[in-house]
Amino acid sequence: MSLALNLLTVLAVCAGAFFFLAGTAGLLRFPDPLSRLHALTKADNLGLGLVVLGLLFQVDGLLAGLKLISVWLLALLAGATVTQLIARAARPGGTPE
Amino acid sequence: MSGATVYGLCGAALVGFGLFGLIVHPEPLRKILAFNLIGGGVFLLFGVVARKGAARESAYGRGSARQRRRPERQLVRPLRFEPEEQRPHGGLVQRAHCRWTLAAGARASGS
Amino acid sequence: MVFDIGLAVLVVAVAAWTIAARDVFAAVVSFVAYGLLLALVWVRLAAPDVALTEAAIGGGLTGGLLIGASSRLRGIEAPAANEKPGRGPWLAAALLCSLVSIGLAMIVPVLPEPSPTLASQAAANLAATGLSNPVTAVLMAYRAIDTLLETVVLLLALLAVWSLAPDRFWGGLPGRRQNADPESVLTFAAQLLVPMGILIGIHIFWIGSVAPGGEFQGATILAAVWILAAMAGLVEGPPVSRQWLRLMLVAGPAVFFMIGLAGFATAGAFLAYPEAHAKLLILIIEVPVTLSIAATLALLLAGPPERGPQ
Amino acid sequence: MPEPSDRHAAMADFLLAAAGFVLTMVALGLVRVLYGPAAADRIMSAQLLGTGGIAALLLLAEGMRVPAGVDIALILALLAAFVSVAFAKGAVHWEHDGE
Repeated sequence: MSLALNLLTVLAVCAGAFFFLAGTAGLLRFPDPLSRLHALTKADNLGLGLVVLGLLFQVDGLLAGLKLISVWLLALLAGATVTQLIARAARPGGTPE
Repeated sequence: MSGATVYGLCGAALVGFGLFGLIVHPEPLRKILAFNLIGGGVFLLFGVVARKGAARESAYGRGSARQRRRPERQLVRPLRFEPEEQRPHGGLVQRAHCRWTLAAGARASGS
Repeated sequence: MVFDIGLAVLVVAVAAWTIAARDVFAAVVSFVAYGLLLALVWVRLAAPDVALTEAAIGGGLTGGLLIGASSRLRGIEAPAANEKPGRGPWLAAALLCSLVSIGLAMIVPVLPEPSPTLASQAAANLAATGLSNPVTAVLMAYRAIDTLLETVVLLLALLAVWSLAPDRFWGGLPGRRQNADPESVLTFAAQLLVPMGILIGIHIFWIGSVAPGGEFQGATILAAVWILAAMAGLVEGPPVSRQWLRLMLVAGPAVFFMIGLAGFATAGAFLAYPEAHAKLLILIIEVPVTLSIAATLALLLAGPPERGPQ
Repeated sequence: MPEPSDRHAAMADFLLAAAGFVLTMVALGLVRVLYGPAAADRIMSAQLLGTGGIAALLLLAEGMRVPAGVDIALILALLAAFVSVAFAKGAVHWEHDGE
């Protein structure tokens, strides 16, 4: 039982780490700001999401699990807002609001 | 060399960089940033001293991760629990004169 | 161990970049990164209380404060930027700072191990405070005088900021007008973030008695949430002349001070608590102190009054 | 069949290694802060550092058995939102009414 949970954790965390790798590669390699933004959101949403998912198999207690999930939700919300603001500013002639 | 020592060296380097920035940057905001770097480094040095006061075995880092039974008491707080001192006055909250080893961490936590 | 070395190198690299960056904006961004990495270092040093504070104040609040300051100071700083030191002083400074660093680094490995500590005493007297987090016990009982003075210092800092306001705006609204579009995504996000943030702030405040957390940390979160709501145009700061606002600002230090004075009668010393009621008294102090600190920090971030009272 | 304590130790080591990996990736992303060129790029890499830092912190805290790690991560996530918004607004000031 615990072995299976650990295995799931390892899988999910590895997948999350992969998305961080992808996000960084995109941030460094993509030519223009908008496509870099696209790469960044993958790392944000999926990378952290999968790490949180992996750690959920390890927590004991409902509150700790809820907190973990809210960490991800907060990061999602922040990421979505900021990418919108950046994208509008990065667009030629765009204004932030 | 323990993990705490590594961070102690890190703190020493931070103090140096911060001091350098404080001297060479003419802009006030850059000076404030540099000053904050010094502060971070000094606190880190204090934290390392406190950590050395708390470390039980030399097995810092890897060793502590190897202990399974949630060693919360020893791991989370840099405190040693030895019944060597008995409480002086029973009636009042003893306002112990915490020396800077403990106060360093606590000050950072409060300010 | 490898992890520790990597993290330490990363912290130093980010710090070096904060110093070396050409424009102030990049320096502020990397300073926030530095705060976040330091929080990780404190976790590694088994000091989650400090990590929590570093995350809240070092990274978050200071970052917001600095970014505001950098956009205000841009005009003023431009002339100062031309006063860069020449090569000679630059080298002398580099030499001096290397010597300081090397000196400190030589001390680190020869620190006594284990170093003298009062931790066992702090732990032994913990039961009398009714708290189970020794750090909170240090802040609220053993060294309560420091915490009291800190709340006063914050208040004085706010007065200093307010005193920068021009006469015609005195008593007016703090900070600049935020030009926020009520239809924008920021407004939507803020509407979700604000209730969540208030909940987290109260949670962090409340668990301070048993786990890392406490009034400063909770208050920081509440202040950040208020500023976020202001940036999104959801709230407009009260004019600084409002009576209730000023009462809120001084309530924390005042209650703290009065309970401290009462300590003379009930427990024989300033800021001493009778053991039976220690936890209750600490809680009575902490609630107004949290509100006062939150209001003070938020107003510090908002800046001096820049618009007349409406 | 390995002892349970060994397995947990292996898990702790794995989580620590994963935290190190994520942190390395994010540190590489920080190179964008150095090169910019636009303020938008800087905010992006700060954003990536925030998310990666939170992920590394969660992994580290679980590996070291520090229960307060989740609370620290919560604060970081909330304040990362706050700082990113402040950065995004500040950067706009920089690019539009500056230079």
